Amino acid sequence: MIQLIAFYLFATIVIASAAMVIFARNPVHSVMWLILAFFNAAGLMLLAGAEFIAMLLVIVYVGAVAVLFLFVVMMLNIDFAELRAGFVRYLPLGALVAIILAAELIFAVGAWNAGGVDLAVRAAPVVTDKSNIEQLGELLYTKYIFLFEAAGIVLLVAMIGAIVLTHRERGGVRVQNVSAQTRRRPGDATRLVDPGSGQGVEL
Amino acid sequence: MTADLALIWPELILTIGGLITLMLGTFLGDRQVGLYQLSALLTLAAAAAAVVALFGVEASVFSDTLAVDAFGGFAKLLIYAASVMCILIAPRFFGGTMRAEYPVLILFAALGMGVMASSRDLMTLYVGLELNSLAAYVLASFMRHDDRSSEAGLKYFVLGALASGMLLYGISLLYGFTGTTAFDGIAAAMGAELNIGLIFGIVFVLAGLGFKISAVPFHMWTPDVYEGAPIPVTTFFASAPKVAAMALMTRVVIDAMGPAVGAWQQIVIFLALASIIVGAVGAIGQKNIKRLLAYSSINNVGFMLIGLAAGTQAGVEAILTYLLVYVVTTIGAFLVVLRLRDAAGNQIESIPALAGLSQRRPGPAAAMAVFLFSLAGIPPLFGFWPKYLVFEAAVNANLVPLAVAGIVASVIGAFYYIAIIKTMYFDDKSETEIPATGGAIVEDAVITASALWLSVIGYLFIPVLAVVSANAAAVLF
Amino acid sequence: MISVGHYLAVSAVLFTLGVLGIFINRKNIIVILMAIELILLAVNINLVAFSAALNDLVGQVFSMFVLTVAAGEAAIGLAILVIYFRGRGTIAVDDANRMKG
Amino acid sequence: MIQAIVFLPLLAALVAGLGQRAIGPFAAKLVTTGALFTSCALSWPIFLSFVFGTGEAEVVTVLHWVSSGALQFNWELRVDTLTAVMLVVITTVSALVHLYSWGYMEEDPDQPRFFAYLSLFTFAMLMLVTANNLVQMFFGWEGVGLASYLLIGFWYKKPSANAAAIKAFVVNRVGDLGFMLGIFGTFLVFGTVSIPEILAAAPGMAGSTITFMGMRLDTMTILCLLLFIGAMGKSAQLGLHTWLPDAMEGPTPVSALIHAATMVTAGVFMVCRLSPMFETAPIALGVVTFVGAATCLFAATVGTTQWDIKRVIAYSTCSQLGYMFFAAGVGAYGAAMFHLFTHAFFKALLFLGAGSVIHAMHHEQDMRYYGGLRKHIPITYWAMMAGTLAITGVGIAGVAGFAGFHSKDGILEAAFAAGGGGVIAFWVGIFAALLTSFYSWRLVFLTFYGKPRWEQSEHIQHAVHDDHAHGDHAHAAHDDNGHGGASDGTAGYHPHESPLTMLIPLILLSVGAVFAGYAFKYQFIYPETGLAFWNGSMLAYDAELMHLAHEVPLWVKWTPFAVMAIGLFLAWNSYIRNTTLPARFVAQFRLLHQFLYNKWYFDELYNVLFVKPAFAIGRFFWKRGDEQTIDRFGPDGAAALVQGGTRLAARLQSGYVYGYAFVMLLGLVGLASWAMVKFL
Amino acid sequence: MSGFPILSLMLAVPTIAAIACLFAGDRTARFIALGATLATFVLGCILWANFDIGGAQWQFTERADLFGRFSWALGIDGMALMLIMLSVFLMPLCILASWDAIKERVGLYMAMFLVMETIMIGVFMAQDLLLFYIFFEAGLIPMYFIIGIWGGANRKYAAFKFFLYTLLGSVLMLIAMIAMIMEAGTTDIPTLLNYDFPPEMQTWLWLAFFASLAVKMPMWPVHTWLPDAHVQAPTAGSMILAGVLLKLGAYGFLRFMMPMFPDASAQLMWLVFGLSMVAVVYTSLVALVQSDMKKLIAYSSVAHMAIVTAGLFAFNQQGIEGALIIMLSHGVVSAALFFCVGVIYDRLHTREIDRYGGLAVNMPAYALFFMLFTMASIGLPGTSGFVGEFLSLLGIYEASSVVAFVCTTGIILGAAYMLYLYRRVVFGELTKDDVKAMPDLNPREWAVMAPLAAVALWMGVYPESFLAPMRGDVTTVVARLAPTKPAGDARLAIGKPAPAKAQGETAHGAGHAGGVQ
Repeated sequence: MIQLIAFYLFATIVIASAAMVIFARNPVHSVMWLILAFFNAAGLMLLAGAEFIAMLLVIVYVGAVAVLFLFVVMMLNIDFAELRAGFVRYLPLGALVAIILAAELIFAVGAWNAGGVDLAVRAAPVVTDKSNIEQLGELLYTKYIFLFEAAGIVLLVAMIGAIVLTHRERGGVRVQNVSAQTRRRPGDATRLVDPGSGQGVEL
Repeated sequence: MTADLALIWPELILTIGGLITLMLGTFLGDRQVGLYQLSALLTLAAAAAAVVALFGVEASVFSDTLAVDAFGGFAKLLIYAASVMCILIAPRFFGGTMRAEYPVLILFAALGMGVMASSRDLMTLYVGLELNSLAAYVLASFMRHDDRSSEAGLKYFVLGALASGMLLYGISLLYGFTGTTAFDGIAAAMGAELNIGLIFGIVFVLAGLGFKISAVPFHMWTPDVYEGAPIPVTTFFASAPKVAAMALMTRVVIDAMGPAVGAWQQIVIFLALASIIVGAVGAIGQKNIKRLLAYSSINNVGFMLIGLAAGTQAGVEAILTYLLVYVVTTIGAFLVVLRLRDAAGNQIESIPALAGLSQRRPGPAAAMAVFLFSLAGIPPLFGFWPKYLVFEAAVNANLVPLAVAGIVASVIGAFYYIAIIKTMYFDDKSETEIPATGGAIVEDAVITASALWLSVIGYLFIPVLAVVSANAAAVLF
Repeated sequence: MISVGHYLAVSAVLFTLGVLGIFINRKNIIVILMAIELILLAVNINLVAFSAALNDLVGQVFSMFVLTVAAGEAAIGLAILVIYFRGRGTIAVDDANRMKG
Repeated sequence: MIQAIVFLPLLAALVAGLGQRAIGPFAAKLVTTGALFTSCALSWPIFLSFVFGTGEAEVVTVLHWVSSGALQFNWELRVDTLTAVMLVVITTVSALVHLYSWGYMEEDPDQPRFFAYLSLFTFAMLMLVTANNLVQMFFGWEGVGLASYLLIGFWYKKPSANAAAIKAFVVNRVGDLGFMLGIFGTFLVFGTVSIPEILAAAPGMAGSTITFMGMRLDTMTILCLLLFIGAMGKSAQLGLHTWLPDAMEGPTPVSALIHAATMVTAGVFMVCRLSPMFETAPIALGVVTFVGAATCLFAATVGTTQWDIKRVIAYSTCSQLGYMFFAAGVGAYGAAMFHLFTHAFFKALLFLGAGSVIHAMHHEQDMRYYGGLRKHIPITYWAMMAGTLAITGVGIAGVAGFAGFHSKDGILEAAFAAGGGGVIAFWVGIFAALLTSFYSWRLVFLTFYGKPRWEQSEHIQHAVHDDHAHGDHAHAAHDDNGHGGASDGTAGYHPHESPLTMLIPLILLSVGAVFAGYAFKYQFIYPETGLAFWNGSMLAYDAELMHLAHEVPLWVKWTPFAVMAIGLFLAWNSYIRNTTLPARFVAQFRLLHQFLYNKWYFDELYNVLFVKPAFAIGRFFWKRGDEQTIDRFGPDGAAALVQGGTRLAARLQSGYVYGYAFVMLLGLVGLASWAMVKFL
Repeated sequence: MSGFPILSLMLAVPTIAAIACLFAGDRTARFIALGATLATFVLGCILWANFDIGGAQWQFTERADLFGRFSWALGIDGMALMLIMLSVFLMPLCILASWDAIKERVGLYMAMFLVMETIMIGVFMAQDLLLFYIFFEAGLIPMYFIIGIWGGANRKYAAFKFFLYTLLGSVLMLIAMIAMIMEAGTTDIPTLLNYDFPPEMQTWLWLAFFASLAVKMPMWPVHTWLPDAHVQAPTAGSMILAGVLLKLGAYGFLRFMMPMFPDASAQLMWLVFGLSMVAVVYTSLVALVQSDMKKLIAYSSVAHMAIVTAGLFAFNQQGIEGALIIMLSHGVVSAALFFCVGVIYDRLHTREIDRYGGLAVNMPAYALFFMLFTMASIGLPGTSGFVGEFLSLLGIYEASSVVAFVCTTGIILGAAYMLYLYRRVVFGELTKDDVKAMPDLNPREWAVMAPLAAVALWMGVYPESFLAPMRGDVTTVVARLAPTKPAGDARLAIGKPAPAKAQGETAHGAGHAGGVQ
């Protein structure tokens, strides 16, 4: 029973805060609502028995991604008052289509209840004598090692990409170049001229 | 596990080569263009060699997540070749400012595409696809000081993320309703029973993949991104990822969804016809040659999808042949575009500026004419042959109305191809000067070679192509 | 008792909200990025729910990959947003239509 | 020999036509005329051999032509009595016309071309008459049409000549349509186009039926009618006659050769050649009779009102052709051929005579401006007189007469003897004979008698002016008088007799016009001698009809002479005795006169019915059909559709990322909805 | 001759010359093109001389499985031989016709014509369905350039219209070909010719082929590209378009549709007849009101081609042989007529009929040739036009008198519009000063006119030269069609001879005895 209450609580808050993410006027608020949504989603996952994923969600999303969002929002220093409010022209139509989509999805997944699949072979059946995190770890480092490494490269690419795009060579920063200093010869800086009288020196 | 490593040499080489190139770039700075370019090219060459060496091996590695087979090999070779071209042409385009990250990203993208083409599991599919996509988003906005480039990156990213959301949702449904992420497991489940959840899964996955191959109506990003991205990147987008995505789609459709023909065939037919028509109709009236080639790619994807709709081995062979010819043609066309600069050295992208090109630059104009006629599928140019194969597959699969509709729509496509030829050959000279630029021996050689190959010479390769593509396609059946 | 169906329904609504967030919003691009995160969250809920129901860990493993990629995507997305902002001085969605037709 | 006769003119035509620059005009004339005289000289022995019964029919194959499946035909030259008759007619008249043209065309700069055309024509005509199969006949048929076209349009700078030339060709083509369909049908029925084979098989086909254009018809009737349509076109029978009067735009020698003596008789020749076929189709014969009689009457009525001397003779020709046809229609093929034979001489004579008059009157052709020429050009006058006597059929029944007398009487008697429709034809023929006499004498009286009425003629005025301008002071006084309206009506103009080259043909033809009838009547129309002469080359007569024709009541034999006399009197009364009579007559019967003068309004009718609609429909098809329907809804419409699609696509591609996302979502929802509908 | 790949050589010569022309200077290009086309013509003559009339149906066959799925299979029968001869005969004349008229981008121009030649003779030589299609379609490209680059003011529209119109038609044929290959399992044309496709399949295959070939012909109502293409094309382009390219459609009818789909052909014969009848009358009337010379001749081509289609579908020896002769004749004559237009166009740069008049005065030789070709066009016996029209109309009559009647009216209208044209251009008073200044034919123009004239006459006087090689092939087609051929509408019923007129009994006998000889 408590589970049911918890589920509905989490579910309601997730959906409500997700809606607020979209509809909030201020992006900072959106981020906050997003964080709330993540927390509650983590709750849902806990209910489903996926402790590690739930923790990951909080750590990665709330701790990193959401903060990153917040950071960027702040960094860009956008004048939010200037941001135009309102939605696209075809909001009613769009909303209608979205509702249809949601209805269809719910209807479709409802099919699962009619009769779930009964698998003869599970790729990675859950065993009861190990913790969730232990089992996941085992899977990741054995069966899905290739994907795990590939995911690492995905992150690498993301890193390279982010740097490549945003890294700026700071112009105007004076850096001491020792070898240049020592290589410097008098001839580079001084000039001997012999001006004729009345002609002056060209400066 | 260790034995499996021996079968993924191409991936390993790419990863290591990518990292080495990255290091070179980091420590030597952006000045050593030649060096890290060479490193990247060597990497790709080595990877290609590894693919060739692995021909004939048919294995499923890493707990059935990755396939090592001729189909993947064929796609990878094409992908690597296209990547080589995109690396080769880049320095000239970027001038002195090319950065080491460009080849690195291409290498990792190629890695991701190779994974896509070889995936046998939804997870592999997803990771490979995202590896490619992330690199692609960055590449699209690579000229970060150019408004159009960043806008292209933005659009590509937002829509790409939406598409991968759809794909993921579909994948989750497939997983949920079949209980597995492996292609053969899914196929087995689909063969047993088909319910609405699975159907939705199929729809969502096809929509997500449809974005990658830019099939209508998931094509909207294509013209804008092609226009905004730097030309070498556009060349890349138009070639290698098309191969990877098409190969992936083929694998998913044939391997994973094979038994559920009724569920996907009509979707694919719809995507095919919509792509052919919208690709053709949208291209008319375009003033920017990159945009036009974007629509052309949409159009051509439609034809490939006809082969897919057939769902037969012949259809897959047709797709593979089509991909090869298409890649050669597209790269050739982009190379020609790349060779055209006005007197101030600015890249020429506007079609009206090409007016009378045949009189000023007969060589590039003739090559372009060959590429365009080939894209339009007019014999005796070799572009006709894959189209023929595709339609043959469709007719053999009793999809005659589809074939008829497709081929009639192809006439609309011909309209805009010949319109450019008209501009180049019939119109009076435009005011834009397009002086001849020398020195690009590699580019010119590639243009010449591909133009010659696409003229009648290509037909001599049909027997070879047939054997290769048949071997590759047989893997899926 | 909570069934998978409940989870799936929540996820479906979340997914729809995410999609809606992408195309009805014309204020700023950041919200779009957040909407994408919502979509991925929906997928994750799906995967976890199925995983639990099937008594199969693959879903959770997949979910981890999704999380990983989502983080990468967020980074790239924000990077693109930053350079876009540098170029244009705005992040209004309405302004991103230099290329069309 | 026959090859020489036929191909010499062709050779001459080629030499003269293509080599004129090399050999010069004189040589060109010499070559063509020489060739024709040679041909002529070679033809007469053949003809005479048949006359004396020693001639043998033969067929000479020249070259293989076409073989396609069962259809085989060669270039062949057939010589038999019928051909021989035509040979002499053609070569003789042609040779004389060539000679005549030396004088008549003296001043024309394009003489080699003219002579080349004439020779070419002769060649084509010879090919026609020597044809042993229908296709070669058609070759000649069209060949003479071409030559006729070229010669009518010889003065190509004159718009009227060009129009007339085209009209001649196109109207003839209408006839050819029938001819061609006839050949097709004949081949379909008989499996051959060889004339002897067809004729042999024709009786076997009598009574058979065939479907033509959805109608079930008697085979032989329809075939003969189709072929006869061809004959109508070439021989200017009523309905397809309109080109002949216009054809007078050509030089007069051409009129004599083509539009009087030879080409226009091709239709008659064809009917006679195919007489066994026509005999199996009584209905077709009835039509031939009827059309012939109608033409005969029609042309004669129109002829009475025309002022142009050549047009009068042209209508006269038309009318005489009518005689020939109704002769053929009643089965008197011999009579038809006889009339053809004599007509060739006297009609050529009349035309050449008219040409001589025109030559003398400086190309004035309007008889209203003639008058009193008798004394100025006596030889021409006498020649014309001979021709007129011949055409009006002056002669004494049972004794002798001019050429036309024998042949025309032969026709009328045969028509009367044939009974039935023939009797009607007979009466029509009698009436036409009256009219013939009237207009022929009218021509003579207007031209040669009375006072000169020359001064109103522009041509004469030009001529006088020219003389003046050339400084011929001797005529200066007359010139002044002319302008002031000379009392003698000559305007100071002195017609000169034509040169010898023109007169010799006139004289020779006069001989023919006078004696041809009497000389050959036994061969052509007399029962026993006739059959022997024709020797199976055509169905000369029903033997019985032949006898009957000679045993008609006496009044039948005398009526033609009587009506001739009446016609002569009427003409004399109107144009010599009381010259105001015609004007009063016209005033009284204005409508009738207008109707006749305007040739029964055939040209106007055809203009309204065919020519104008053809252009209007053509324009309609072009503008409304091709441009505003086919192109508009076809290629241009498709292009517009595609352009519309392009605009729509461009609008969808708005550049807004949310728009793109929306389209993707729509696609997704659409596909999902489709899947739901399909799988539930 | 056996074993030597003369057909491949014939294809190679112009191809190599084309490449050479691309890189040659203007003057050199002209001579290369002339030399190559003449060489090909000589090869064609050798081919003709060595062709064994009455021998094997397919001669000079070559086969090389170069392409895996289909072969480099060449071979000719008599029909193809004649059409190849037509092509190689016209080509040098086309080059000569454009000798002076083309001043820009000569090398490209000559290359395009040489490529065109390769493609045209390739179409007639191909013994493999796909090879045929490739050649068939490839013709679009050079023609597109020829019209588009060297054409008149509205050349771009015309080039597009030409290209897309014909492309749209031919792609449908491709689908049908694929289905045929699938059904029969071979691309070999001789084998396909004897393959019996299921009747219900034949119908749609036939319609697909028809869509393509009818456009190429062109048949009403898909003819509207032709006037535009002709009007805009340069003289030599029109010559080759009218001379050879239009024949591709009819060739396709005869080579593919009729022998391969006999049931459908018989079933849909009325469609062809109907369209042909409309075309003859319709386009002839349209031709009558044209004020542009080339347009007029273009419309006349449509009318002539309509007689070809009707003749072909007569399904009998005469109809088909006649149609073939019309094709050859029209190839020569219409090319000649277009050249006639070109000659004066080169002098005055207008095709408006009203701008001319009285040319007979200052251009007598021209007038003579023009007259000859005009007469050949309207089918005067003794010229090439007659033999073809006569035979095919005769064949049509066997099938249907109504169709024959309607088509024969074309000869009336044909005479009307051609003579009307001739009159307005050549006859009349020579009044216009610029027209007066036009010189008569120069030697180069003579060199083009004279062979055309000679062939037009040769074909009219002794068509056996041309009929003989094709006879066997036509017989084969007719035999193939015989089982499905509908009875003609004549339905001759032999009745009893009507009782002869009493009076004529004896004379009949006499007459017949004589008549038979």
